[in-house]
Amino acid sequence: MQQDIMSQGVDLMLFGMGTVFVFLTVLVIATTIMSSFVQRFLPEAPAPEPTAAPAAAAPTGVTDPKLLAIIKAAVDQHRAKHK
Amino acid sequence: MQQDIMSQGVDLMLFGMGTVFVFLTVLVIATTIMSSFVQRFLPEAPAPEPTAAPAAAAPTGVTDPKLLAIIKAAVDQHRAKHK
Amino acid sequence: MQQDIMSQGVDLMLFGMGTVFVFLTVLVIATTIMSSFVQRFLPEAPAPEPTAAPAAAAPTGVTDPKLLAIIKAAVDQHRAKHK
Amino acid sequence: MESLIGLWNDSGLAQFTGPGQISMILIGLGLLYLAINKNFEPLLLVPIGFGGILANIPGAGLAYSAVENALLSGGPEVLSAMAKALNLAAYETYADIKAALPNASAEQLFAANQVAANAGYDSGMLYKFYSVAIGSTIAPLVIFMGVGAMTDFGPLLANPKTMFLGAAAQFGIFATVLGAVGLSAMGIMDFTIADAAAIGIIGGADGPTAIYVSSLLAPELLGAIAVAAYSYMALVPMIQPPIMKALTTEEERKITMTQLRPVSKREKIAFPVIVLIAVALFLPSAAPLLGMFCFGNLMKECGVVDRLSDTAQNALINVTTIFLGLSVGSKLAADKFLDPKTLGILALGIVAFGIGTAMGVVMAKIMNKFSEQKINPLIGSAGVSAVPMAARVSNKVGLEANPQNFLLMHAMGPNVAGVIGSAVAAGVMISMVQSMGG
Amino acid sequence: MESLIGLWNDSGLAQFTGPGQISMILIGLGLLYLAINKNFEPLLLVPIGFGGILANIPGAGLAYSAVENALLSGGPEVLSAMAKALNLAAYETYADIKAALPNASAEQLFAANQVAANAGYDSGMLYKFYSVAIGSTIAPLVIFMGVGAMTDFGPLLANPKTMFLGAAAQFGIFATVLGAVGLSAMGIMDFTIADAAAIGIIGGADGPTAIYVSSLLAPELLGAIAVAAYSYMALVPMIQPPIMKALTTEEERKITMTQLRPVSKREKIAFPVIVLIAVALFLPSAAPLLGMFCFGNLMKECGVVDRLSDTAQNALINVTTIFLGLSVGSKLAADKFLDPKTLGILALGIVAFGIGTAMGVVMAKIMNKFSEQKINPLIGSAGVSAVPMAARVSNKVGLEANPQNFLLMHAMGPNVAGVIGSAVAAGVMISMVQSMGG
Amino acid sequence: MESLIGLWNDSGLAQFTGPGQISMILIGLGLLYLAINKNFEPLLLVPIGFGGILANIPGAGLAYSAVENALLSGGPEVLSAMAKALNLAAYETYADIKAALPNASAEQLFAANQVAANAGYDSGMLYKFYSVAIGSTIAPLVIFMGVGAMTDFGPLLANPKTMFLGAAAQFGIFATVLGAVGLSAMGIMDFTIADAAAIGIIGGADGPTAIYVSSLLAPELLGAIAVAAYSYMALVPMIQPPIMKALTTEEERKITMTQLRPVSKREKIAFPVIVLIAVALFLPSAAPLLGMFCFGNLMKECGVVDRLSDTAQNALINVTTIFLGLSVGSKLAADKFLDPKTLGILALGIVAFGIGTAMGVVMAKIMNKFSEQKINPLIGSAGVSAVPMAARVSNKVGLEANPQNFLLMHAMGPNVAGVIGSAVAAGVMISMVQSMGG
Ligand code: NA
Ligand code: NA
Ligand code: NA
Repeated sequence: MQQDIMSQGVDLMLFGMGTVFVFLTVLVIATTIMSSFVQRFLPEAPAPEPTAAPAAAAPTGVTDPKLLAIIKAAVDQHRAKHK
Repeated sequence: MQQDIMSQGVDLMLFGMGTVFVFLTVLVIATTIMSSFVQRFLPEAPAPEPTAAPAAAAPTGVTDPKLLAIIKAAVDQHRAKHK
Repeated sequence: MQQDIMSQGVDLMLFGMGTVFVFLTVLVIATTIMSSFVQRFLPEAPAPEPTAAPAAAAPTGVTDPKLLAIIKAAVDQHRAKHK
Repeated sequence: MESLIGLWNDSGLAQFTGPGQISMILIGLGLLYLAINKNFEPLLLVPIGFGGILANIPGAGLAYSAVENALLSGGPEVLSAMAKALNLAAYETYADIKAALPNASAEQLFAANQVAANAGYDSGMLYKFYSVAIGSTIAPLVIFMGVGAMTDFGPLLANPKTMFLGAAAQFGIFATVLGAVGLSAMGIMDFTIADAAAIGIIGGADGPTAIYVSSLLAPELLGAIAVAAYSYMALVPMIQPPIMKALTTEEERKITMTQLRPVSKREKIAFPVIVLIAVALFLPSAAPLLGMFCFGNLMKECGVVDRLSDTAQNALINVTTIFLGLSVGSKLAADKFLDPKTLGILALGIVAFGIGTAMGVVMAKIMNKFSEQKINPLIGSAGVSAVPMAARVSNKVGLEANPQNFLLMHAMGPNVAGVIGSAVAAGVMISMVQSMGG
Repeated sequence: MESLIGLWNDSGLAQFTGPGQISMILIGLGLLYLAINKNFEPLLLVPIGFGGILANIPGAGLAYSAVENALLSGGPEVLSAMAKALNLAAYETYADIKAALPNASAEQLFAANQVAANAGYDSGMLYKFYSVAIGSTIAPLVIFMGVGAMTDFGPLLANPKTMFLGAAAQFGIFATVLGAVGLSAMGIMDFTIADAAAIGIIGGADGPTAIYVSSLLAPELLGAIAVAAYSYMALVPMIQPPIMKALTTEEERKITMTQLRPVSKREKIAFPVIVLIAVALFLPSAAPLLGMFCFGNLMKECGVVDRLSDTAQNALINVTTIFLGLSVGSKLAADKFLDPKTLGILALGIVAFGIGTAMGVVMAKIMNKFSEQKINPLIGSAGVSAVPMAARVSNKVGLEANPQNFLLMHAMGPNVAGVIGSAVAAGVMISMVQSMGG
Repeated sequence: MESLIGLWNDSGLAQFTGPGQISMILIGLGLLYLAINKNFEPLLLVPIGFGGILANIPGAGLAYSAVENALLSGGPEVLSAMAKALNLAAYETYADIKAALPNASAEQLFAANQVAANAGYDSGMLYKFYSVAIGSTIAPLVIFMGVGAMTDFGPLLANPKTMFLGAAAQFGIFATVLGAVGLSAMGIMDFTIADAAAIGIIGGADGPTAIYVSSLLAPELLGAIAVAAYSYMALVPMIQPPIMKALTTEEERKITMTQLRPVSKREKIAFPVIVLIAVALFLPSAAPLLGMFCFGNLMKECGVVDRLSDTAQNALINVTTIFLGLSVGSKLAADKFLDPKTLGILALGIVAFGIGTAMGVVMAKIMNKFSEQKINPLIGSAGVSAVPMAARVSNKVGLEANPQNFLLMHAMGPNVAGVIGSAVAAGVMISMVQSMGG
């Protein structure tokens, strides 16, 4: 039984680690092929945000850029009229 | 059995379509009566929005009109002070 | 049985009311001790809002102060440049 | 052609079984009217009223279990199989079998359900909602968690001794229990001790607590109890002021209270933990109610799980309220609601509110006898809970006597103490009644 | 070493049972493509397509019950115990036992489940989702409540007689029922009357209604019916215009309609209550669907429970949609979907849409014969439901004929009437088919 | 008077069964302290800590099933009926019967539940939460869907070979399995192979995966495993830096990485579909976890179901987190948690984190030997998952060596690859252990 559980553990490690590597290798290959296919045959304007953290941030400040743009436009327009 | 399922289908069509028409006729009558009753005895300021689609739109741009109004007011006030 | 249910009711009242008072008395004492302990040994800047109703208000107008501040800043900056 | 006859037999008009269901539909419409036009606790009474109407649609069986639906619509062979499943030697109509259901053992109920399933009968929609939401006791507890996440204990912490007002007002509960067993002892009504306890909890003026207790002790009275509890909570601005004025002098009503001290965040975080520990030490039977309440409050105050607190206060409590309300409505089925007991419940419920209000005020006057720092007895009435309505009533009556005297915040202390107080009372009653074999 | 073999045996490649699962995975990918790139009802078809792929992962058993998983993977002793639980005297393969499951009594199913539990088998994830969401009938009803809370009956109340258009368009449902039983009678297909009714409901052009009806009458066809219903709803802009143009003259398409009168809040509150009362009096079998729909609409219009209405329109309907979609996907398992019946369903479904569209237009022309106030027959096609797509199609075709003629609001009336109409049809069919012993 | 005695007997003080429950309440308070004051994964540890306290309230039985509650409180006739239901010929105390429960067949458990129901006992609140949320395996899967909807695979797609770092870090899982069976083989602990696998998964540094695996393989260890997993995830900023620095030279830590290329929307949509297909072909046992994860990610990226994606990331994941946390807390009942095994789990868990970290770093160094484009080995440690904490740690340690070198985005690749890697490991272990008869 002691031998048994040890060998079960070794089995688990060998086959488990093997599967993880094989599976992720498959993914690396498939992803690389997919990416070159998409980049060659289905090009599109690249996503503007190359970086984003996978965290659920509260939507604070989301309106700021838009807001600032609108205000800037309003003020610019106003300034133009004054000139 | 073949006769049977056909006659069941015909039954379903006759009684089904009949019920749909009877039920919606009842609704037309009841609604018309209710509407004249409400318009006569329980008048109220009519709802301001006579048109709205039953769709669940994402609340995009909701703040824009308010926003623009506020900015317009701010800029107007600012211009008034400059004159 | 009639006697029985009456005495059950009286039991319920006596023990029930007793428990309510004992429990809340314990809470009064524990809370008082906790509060003086916190005030003496763990002082902190007092919460700015000493009053708030336990109601769930819809978050209306939340952006207004921020919005107004931004607009004010924009207009001020604009005015400064004009001088 | 028999389908045509079947369709007519299926239609509502052919199936109205006496005036009961029509009356209940009218009562449901009345509840909707009160909720929508008079603003009577609409968040609960709109779903309850609507659910009540749905429950009484003749022939739809929305509020019945699969077994009840099989008994109502089933042919003689279904009835006979059902009687066999329940070990009934003799029966005459389906009503005899139905009467045997409440006393059936778990094995018999299981067999009866299998008979219904084999005959193709299913439970009604509202019955399913009830089983999941209330039968499991989950929905009232989740609502209580949300209420905890909306409650600010600051005013109570600033003046802890107002907790005694919240304790005193619970006398309304127990006086009503006594009233209910009195009516039973006099032979006027036929309430068991469990019924009496469930009726008394109306005096707690707290909806989820009332639903929780009656779902455990007297599920067949749940509809009437919930309707009474929410209706009287809406009527607090009419019920309380005369009692408050009758028990206080003009001078007492004019008493000004000093502004409450600010309470620190740490005290607010510590409070729900203290309540939890006190529950663990002294009152395990109140652990589900007060545990969920304190958990909600801790989520709100601790400041590190705002996502969860927001959800508990919004999406989760709203979803639960919809299904809780419809489920309560399922208990407004005519054969369950139209009973002399309902009148007794309505009468006892308002007595409970009145006595609770009175005892809160009296307790404040007693405390003033022993304390330097006077409290305005008008805040005593807020001890019944009915958050935040009762506190607003204290404030309003106080302003009538002294236009400079704002009692709202002072009344919030006993107000939230009353929530804890009635949860404690609920725990004691559940524990004692179950040990009485009720 | 046997674990290594076990791992290989577990892997998908070793378990693909013929080309069925691969085909279904390709179909699932196709649905995802249509939903994402062609915007085919993505809210439903993304979860359905994804669920369909998950359901066909060989060896994962996500769409199977514990009993089915035990039959698929179990050794001979499990099979023998299962056969005994189902009172099967003789069996050869697991397929024989599986074939006996649909006819098993409640007792036998219970015993079979205990055999599976004792052998350590559990139901797959999608099977659990299906049981809770659709098997209970709760999810389509909750979605219908949310749709009610999003629906504005104003245009219908401003011109109630457009309800007749919504009624006429339901002929698509019943003509399809007739077509389905005709195919059966001719021996081309093998549909029961229950199957025929469930297929017909595709013509209702209303997703939750179609899922509700087929879950009750023909659960094994649910996958194909739901896919057909949502796909054809997305195709409405292609299916309807040729039919509309063929049945109308240029002159008719140019008919201008006067602007709708404003409708008061009180009328909007009264309408769902009136529908509910009409259901109670005449059509208890439609009570679950129309009850929940009216409840949602009343929450929206009454104005005092906006918290609940918002939740019904957002968090609750979104959560339900996710699980409803995955659950429908579980019915795309190859052995259930790859069947000649599916082709019949797809063919009949498009006929249903076409006939419904035609009858709506024809009804409008008939009404114009008898009425002073002419209506543009193009709004008749909106009576099939497919809210709000069909109303937009009416508007678009109308603008082609007369660039000043905005029909959108006029078409919303029959559009929402069509939702009520197909819920009525659903109620009638469920009631009649069940009394036919279907 | 016996009610008074009953009330005292009911009170917590009379029922504390030794110091176990007090210790567990203190541990629960400790978890709350760490969560609130030290910001240790508060979204999970606040509910877990609070649930742990609730589970240990003496006499409340919140974490026990109806059968366990009947055994704890029941009189001799309940015990005797229960023993009969479980086919126990002889027993001395309730503990003997309780010990027989885990080995009971489905039929015996059903009979025991009927005995408990007939005697009026019900399952505790937390036990119900656990059954619905974790016993069904639904809650961890729903959380995983939400995590998928929050995950951006852009950095991984820009540099796919960093997936190997996520693979290497999973060695922490399997080394720990070996450690656990080693302790068993040496007779120090008494872990089965299923226990060992569940403990190993702590090294996956992913909460929902750990809960999912232990609920299937070792439910009685779930409390300790979840507490260890979340605590060590919070401790990542303390555990990882020394290991990272020990295994790298100053030069290596200064390696600058070129900015990642922008990744198109189409690639991001295709990625979850590719993972899904790979799962279907090679790893059906990981289908539930990776299926839900990819479904969430596809909803996020496809851009046509934003309503659903928002709900999956907010309302749905928050509601699920609340009940998941309380359910995990139910496994902190003293008689289940206070066991030498818990110490073993805590010790093995930190070893798992350490080995995973080390292997990630070493793998990066190996890859640098074979590749032109050097990677900074500090991003290898992010392969353990603990998203996004581990990636931030990589960034921070990198900045210490070279203030111009921002590694955050580069570390996000292995970070999210680690999530996939541990889900794969989970699938393999569940499949292998179940075929080993564990
Ligand atoms: Na109260
Ligand atoms: Na329709
Ligand atoms: Na991981």
